[in-house]
Amino acid sequence: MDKVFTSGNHCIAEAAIRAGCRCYFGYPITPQNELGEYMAANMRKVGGVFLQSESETAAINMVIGAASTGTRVMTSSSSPGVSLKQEGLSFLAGFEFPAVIVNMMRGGPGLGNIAPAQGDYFQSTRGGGHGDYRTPVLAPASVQELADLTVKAFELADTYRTPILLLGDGMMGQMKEPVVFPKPITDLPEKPWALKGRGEGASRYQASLILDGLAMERHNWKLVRKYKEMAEKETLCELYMMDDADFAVVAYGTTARIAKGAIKRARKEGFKVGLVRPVTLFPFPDKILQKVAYQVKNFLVFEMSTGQMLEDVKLALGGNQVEVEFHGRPGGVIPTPIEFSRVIHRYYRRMLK
Amino acid sequence: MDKVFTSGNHCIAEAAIRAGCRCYFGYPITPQNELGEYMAANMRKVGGVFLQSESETAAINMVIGAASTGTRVMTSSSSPGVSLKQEGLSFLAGFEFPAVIVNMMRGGPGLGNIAPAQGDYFQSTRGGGHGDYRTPVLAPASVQELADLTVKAFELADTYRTPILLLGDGMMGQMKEPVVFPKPITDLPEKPWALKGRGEGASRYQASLILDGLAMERHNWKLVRKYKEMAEKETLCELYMMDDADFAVVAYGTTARIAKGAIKRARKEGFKVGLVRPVTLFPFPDKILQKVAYQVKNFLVFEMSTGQMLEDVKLALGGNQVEVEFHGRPGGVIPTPIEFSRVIHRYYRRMLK
Amino acid sequence: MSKKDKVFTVKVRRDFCKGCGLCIEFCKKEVLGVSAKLNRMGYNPAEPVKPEACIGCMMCAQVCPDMAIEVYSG
Amino acid sequence: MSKKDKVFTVKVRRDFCKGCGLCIEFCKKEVLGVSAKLNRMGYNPAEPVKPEACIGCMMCAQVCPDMAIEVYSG
Amino acid sequence: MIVKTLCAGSGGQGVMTLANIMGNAAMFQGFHSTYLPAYGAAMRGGTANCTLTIADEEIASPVASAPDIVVALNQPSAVVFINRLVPGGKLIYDSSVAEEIPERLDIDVFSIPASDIAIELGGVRSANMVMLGAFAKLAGVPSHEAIFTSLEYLMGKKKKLVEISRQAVIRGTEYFS
Amino acid sequence: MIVKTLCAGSGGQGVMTLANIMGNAAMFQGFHSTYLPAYGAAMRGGTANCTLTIADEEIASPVASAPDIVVALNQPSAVVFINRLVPGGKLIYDSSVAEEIPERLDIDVFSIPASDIAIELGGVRSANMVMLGAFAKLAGVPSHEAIFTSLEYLMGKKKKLVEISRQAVIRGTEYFS
Amino acid sequence: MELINNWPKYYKKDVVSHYCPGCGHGIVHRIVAELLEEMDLGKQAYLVCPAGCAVLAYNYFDFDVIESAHGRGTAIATGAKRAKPGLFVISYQGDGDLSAIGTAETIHSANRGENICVVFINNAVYGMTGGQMAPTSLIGQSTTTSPVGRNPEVDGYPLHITDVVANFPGVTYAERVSVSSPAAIKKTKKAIRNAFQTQVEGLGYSIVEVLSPCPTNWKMTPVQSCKWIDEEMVKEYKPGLLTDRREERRKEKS
Amino acid sequence: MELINNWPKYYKKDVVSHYCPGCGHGIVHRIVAELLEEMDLGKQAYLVCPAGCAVLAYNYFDFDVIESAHGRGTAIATGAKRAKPGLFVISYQGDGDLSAIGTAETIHSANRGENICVVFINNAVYGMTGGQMAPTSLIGQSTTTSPVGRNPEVDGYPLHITDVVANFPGVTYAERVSVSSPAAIKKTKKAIRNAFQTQVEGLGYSIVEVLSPCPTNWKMTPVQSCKWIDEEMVKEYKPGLLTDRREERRKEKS
Ligand SMILES: Cc1ncc(C[n+]2csc(CCOP(=O)(O)OP(=O)(O)O)c2C)c(N)n1
Ligand SMILES: Cc1ncc(C[n+]2csc(CCOP(=O)(O)OP(=O)(O)O)c2C)c(N)n1
Ligand code: SF4
Ligand code: SF4
Ligand code: SF4
Ligand code: SF4
Repeated sequence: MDKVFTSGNHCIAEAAIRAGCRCYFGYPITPQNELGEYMAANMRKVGGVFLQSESETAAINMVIGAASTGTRVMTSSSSPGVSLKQEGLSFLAGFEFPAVIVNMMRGGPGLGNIAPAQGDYFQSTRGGGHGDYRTPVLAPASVQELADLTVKAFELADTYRTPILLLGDGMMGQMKEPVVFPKPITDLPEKPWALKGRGEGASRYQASLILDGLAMERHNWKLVRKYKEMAEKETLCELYMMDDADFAVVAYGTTARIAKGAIKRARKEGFKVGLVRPVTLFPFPDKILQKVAYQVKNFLVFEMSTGQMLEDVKLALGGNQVEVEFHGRPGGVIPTPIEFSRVIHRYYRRMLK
Repeated sequence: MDKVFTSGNHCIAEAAIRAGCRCYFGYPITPQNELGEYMAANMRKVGGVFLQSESETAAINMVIGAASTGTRVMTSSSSPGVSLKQEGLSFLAGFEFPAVIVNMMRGGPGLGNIAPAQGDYFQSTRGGGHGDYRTPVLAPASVQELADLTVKAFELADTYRTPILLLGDGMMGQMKEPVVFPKPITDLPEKPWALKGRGEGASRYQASLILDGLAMERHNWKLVRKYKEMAEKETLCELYMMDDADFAVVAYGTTARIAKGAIKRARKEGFKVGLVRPVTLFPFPDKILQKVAYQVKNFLVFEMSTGQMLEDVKLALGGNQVEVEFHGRPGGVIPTPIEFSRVIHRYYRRMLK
Repeated sequence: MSKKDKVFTVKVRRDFCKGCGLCIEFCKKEVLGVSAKLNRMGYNPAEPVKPEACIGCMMCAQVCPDMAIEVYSG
Repeated sequence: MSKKDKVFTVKVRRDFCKGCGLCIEFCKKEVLGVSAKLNRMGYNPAEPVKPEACIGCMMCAQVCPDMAIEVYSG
Repeated sequence: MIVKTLCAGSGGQGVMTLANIMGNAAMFQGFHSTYLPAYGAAMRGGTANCTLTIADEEIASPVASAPDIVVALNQPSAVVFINRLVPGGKLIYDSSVAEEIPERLDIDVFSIPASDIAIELGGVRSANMVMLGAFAKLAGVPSHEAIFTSLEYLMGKKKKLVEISRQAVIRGTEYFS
Repeated sequence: MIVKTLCAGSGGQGVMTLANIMGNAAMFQGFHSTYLPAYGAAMRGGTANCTLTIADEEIASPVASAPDIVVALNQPSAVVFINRLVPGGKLIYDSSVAEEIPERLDIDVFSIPASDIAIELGGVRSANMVMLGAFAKLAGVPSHEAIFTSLEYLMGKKKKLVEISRQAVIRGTEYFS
Repeated sequence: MELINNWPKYYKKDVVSHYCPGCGHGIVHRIVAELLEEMDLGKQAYLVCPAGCAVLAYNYFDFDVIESAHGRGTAIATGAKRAKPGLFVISYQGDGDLSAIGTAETIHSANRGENICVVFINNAVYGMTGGQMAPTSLIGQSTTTSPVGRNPEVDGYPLHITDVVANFPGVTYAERVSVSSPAAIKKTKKAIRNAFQTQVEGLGYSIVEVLSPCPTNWKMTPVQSCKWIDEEMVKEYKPGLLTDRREERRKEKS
Repeated sequence: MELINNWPKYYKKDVVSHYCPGCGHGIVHRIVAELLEEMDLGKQAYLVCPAGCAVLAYNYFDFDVIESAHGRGTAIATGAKRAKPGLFVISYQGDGDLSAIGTAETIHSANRGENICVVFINNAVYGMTGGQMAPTSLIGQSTTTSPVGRNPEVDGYPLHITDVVANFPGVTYAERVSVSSPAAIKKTKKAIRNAFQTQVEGLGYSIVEVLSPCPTNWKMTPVQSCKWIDEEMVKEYKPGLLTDRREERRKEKS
């Protein structure tokens, strides 16, 4: 039996260890404490490093240190803690260091609450830190996907030399589901750029200061090209019941789960509703949405926020003549499938008119 | 003679003091050190508080403390330092405390450099911190406007109970121009919500934790309504040579200055080019752009970034059938009017075909 | 009337008490004990078991983290 | 040959020197002085003014923040 | 088939364990299952609850706004959560500890003196296992085999505990046979 | 009318002061003016430069990619910035300190022994004021009155400094009369 | 019959706190409320409550309260006190808050000698988040993030932050106390009173560290927790006066 | 003729630094490079350079160097050393970096006893940003943000961060030195050697604070600056050994 019934937070931790992650630095914050606790209990067993840092700021900088040596490294936090990591994330992206950062979002702004929410979409996809950089964002919607995307996050991080954000929320972190874990990865890629001491070779340095504006500009465009390449090769998106749909819900993560429940109900009423679920939030699946827009003219974006992914959907569909509506439940309210099926009902009927 | 020839950084500081700002907390960082230094030299003279904090994080939290008592308060920094303020900004917005935050952007990501850049547009307009909040953003393009908008920032902050970002860059901060300062403001608005000790009345508290999801949600929608109201009443935008234009450049701050130079050149060649200069970046002047789009079908967004305001322009013009092009010089390169006039030339010719 | 001669009565505000037992532990006179019945919050609250022994020393009230102890004189 | 009998020569790498004067200050034998001519960076560099007095004590080289001092023996 | 159950009780009663064993058992039997605990500040003050969903198809939402079953290990839980049940839903409660249950006519109410049975078996701590047995019986899933596999998987080395739990589960099941 | 001038020299030579006085003077005379210093790391190592723009219309960009005038207070500045001048532009340099100036045929080069003149007047420190005078003369703006107003406004109480500066400015102006 | 121990004036009427049974926060809350009443400071009081178990303190305190981001209590307190010196400013903080994420704010507010009072609840764990290791956790103490006990080789040593700041010239009053017994509680009240008095007289920074039980996360009964404080915790964190420069300051001022 | 003072092997050939004339950074750079050569540590060296005047240290050091965000040197060093214990990890920091924005990282890396070396350049100002007041600025010292001189009443007191960490059980070696004279420089080299040796033997955390001239921002000549260190700065920051637990640690280890 290789299935285990485990929680999202534990699942990420276990998957990370299997993906060869050997350093974890983090600071407690609900609703992701179990992730660090799992690391505390298990990382040292595989010869890895678990260190509870003095703050999130310190954690992300420890990540920079470990990443600079070529070690697979992870940190995790939740909204306020992730805000404190923004400077570090900007550095990581600028350094082009691979690392995985988990954000189990909670209701905000401020201290907010610890219920599931999706208010950090902008921060995640636009780079809440300073300067011209982005962080690719993966948004799993099941515990199995948490496992798979954790592994994928480490791979993408190494391949593209970039920090990767894994974006969930309290529901994703706390819920348990059956999971099949991938085999532990033993073959890690070479990282010729890593700082491991000059040894017999030439010395190297990783600088963040690039005083020459033209060099900095080149670096910025290089990052843009990298993101473009990822957009072409790495965009992930699930289409659910879209084959015959004439109305599409767009939702990710927890809301996508709820949307599926609602869509099932709506289908029973005979509404041809389907779901477009972006799995990568950056790069955003523009092309897929545009393709969908040949078939579907009515879109309903559903988020546990006041409307953030909404902008990406509008940007993707700006040229197409479609309607984009929005239903949001921000601040830590978990909407129910019933509620959302009613919303679908309303917009669907309106479309029919 | 009431005109003085002064630098942007000094100008903001002097204007703030005249606007009744009585607390300044900040941490040095180029290119805005002169702002804090001016405050150090002058704030205590008017009975105000200048305190160099131990970090940007501490500074923004000192701002929260001072703002909570109803005092007009300011902090200033530059890109990396502003990243460190993101958690605090989220708290300020959530608390609905008035405060003015200055960001004199520099090239990034990471340590980057200290040259002018506009890579923090996303961070500023989308809220680089966590949760569903925004910060209104003012983007002056001359030293006189720095003075005027500094005063305006304090007024907006008090009226709408929100932190306001004043967004410039090294060029705005370092350049000197003639300025006429406004008269010192003596009549400050009452702030019945401020914490001043309960005295004989009932005790009050300012909580950031809102455990009840529904209450948090109400709070989030309240913020959205506030931003909508600001969008209606407070959006600012300059139109320059737009009367007969058939081609519009969209640029803000420093790039708008450069664009004006370029447009003058382009006009000499007979090109009917004008400039749309958003002065408030959030709320963004969608409506004005949409009106312009009746007349103009070709837009060229010009930023010292890899393309951030570009998204807002596209969002504003998504429904209109227009072309939106982009020219970016990120990372601390100061583009020249000549260079940019050539770019205009290219796109203008292409439009004519 | 000197303190010695005073009569003291200790009461537990049942629904404030979380049954931590600190008052019971620190009452030198063993005035307090555990109630067998749960209170509204689901705790077994403290209750005076030897009320007459109370000397009004206030130890219980001092250690009670929940202000569940009321001491009366007279 | 004991150190005493050795002959030492101090040289200043002109274009490395920022003219801070520390070597001049700390040379007990007053070997060094300020050159009247600017170097490439626009500083008046140090230069040996009493080269023969050098005893190879290395004080100048120790304090030079810019590794502009070369001391030779023999 | 999809069954959503809300399990609730006070802190130390083993609600989470109950649901976790059921979730595992359902998985072992090849069902889809999700388990969602209420966490954080909601936990303080001694109450705990979680939602368990078992289905033979992909489970969309792990949340139960209107559960099919409520398993209440104490009185406050029964009182609070009875209102959330779907019409036609089932409430199972431990009648050894809960006394008055509000009336609701559109549901079925099942009582079982779980704590008393547990005490009989050697300790009140396995009341949750008695409830588990009753719950499984009424839900129709998962099977005894799956539950026992799950028990052994989770309690592993604690042979004695497994044995007591097993018996408790059986007693719970039999109560409604 | 719009004149863009790049002023450069080494750290202590008073380049920034020169440009600041000019910027103020232009303002006093009713012109538009902007002053943009090079700052930060670029300053280290002893060189300083800034761009001054004077115009009778709104000044778009304070940057001068191709200045009309370069005022060089030392040799390295002259060497570096001569290349930036527009064709037809003017280079003014202090011939007391700068010796070899690269050749460029499409510009006008003006030399003035500013440091020597300053020393004559009582101290090399006012070489920048001599240069200022020369620069104002060649630029055609601002007026002497405006410059003197500016001097007094900025140096205020330091009467003696104002007087020396005044004379230095006049000497600079006269040099090219 | 007359009630001797009246409900404190500055504690909200008849509310039951969310704290766990036997938690020390409740005791210290009561002391703070009582002192504000006794010293007549409630009207101008301004308390910063932390992210930590005391995050909801405003539900109990009946004077003005603001909530801080985790660790930033003394920065907020600094901002408020500097803006309005007439306020009586207290920063109430847990050990994670004050000595981990808030280290820089703690050190610098103390070193600046801000005229504020810090009430520092040291329960040797992160209570609110479920019992992780804190900088103050004891060697060998097992927590959810030091499951085999705190090992100084990898987890570092217990941090004595109050001892650190007590040495600063800007710190006027610093004492370590506990709430593990009625006698200890009495001392705690006295220490906090001294701290409050320090601010009232404008003498500078004061801090009182309270060793406080967290039965839930220590996995002990409340009574065992008090014993553990008296037997284990005090070995690492010796209660007592750490600094009292009030006289000195008074002289400087006059 | 033979050159006695060879160019250090781990200092890049023939580069001229960006430091101001008479700046102490250059001297300490040379010492670091020399020691890595003498102790044969250059091959595994990993140095974190700060945001501060030393931000460009990688242009001079000829071994592996990474740049830190302002104040985070010891966090990066911790991450690197924990990930790859074979590296020889140095965090090179200024006083603003280490004792203001980086306070928490400084305190906690020291308290954890990370097996790293910290080279701490105390020039009593923020050099790179143009001479603002630092936590280490002396009382009365005028800087661009304390124009009338540092006033402890409003600006706080000079912070003795090295003394603070020297008390931590996790800190094995701590010394304060200066580079104000050839003799002082010799001591500095010895202190840094001891610090390096501490890490080599795996004995834990070491820190060397170097009182270092910043003539530019002090507005003095380099020679005056050295005098100012010897006459003023040492009054506040007394040079000398603050902690040496190497023997103790060696015993523990064996
Ligand atoms: C930036 C940030 N990081 C982490 C948290 C989560 N958090 C809240 S309270 C807390 C620790 C509380 O421990 P302590 O300060 O010791 O207080 P206690 O709860 O024990 O009273 C943590 C880690 C947060 N709210 N914000
Ligand atoms: C987050 C952040 N804040 C501020 C700065 C600006 N900054 C760079 S170096 C520095 C201070 C340098 O002073 P110090 O650490 O004492 O080193 P020194 O330059 O004197 O050697 C500051 C404030 C920055 N780069 N990043
Ligand atoms: S101390 Fe208070 S809460 Fe605890 S048992 Fe006694 S009365 Fe109840
Ligand atoms: S110490 Fe070095 S830099 Fe300074 S004057 Fe002497 S040789 Fe030149
Ligand atoms: S967890 Fe600990 S500190 Fe928190 S309320 Fe419970 S006992 Fe108190
Ligand atoms: S500013 Fe000061 S510390 Fe920095 S390089 Fe110059 S002299 Fe040295």
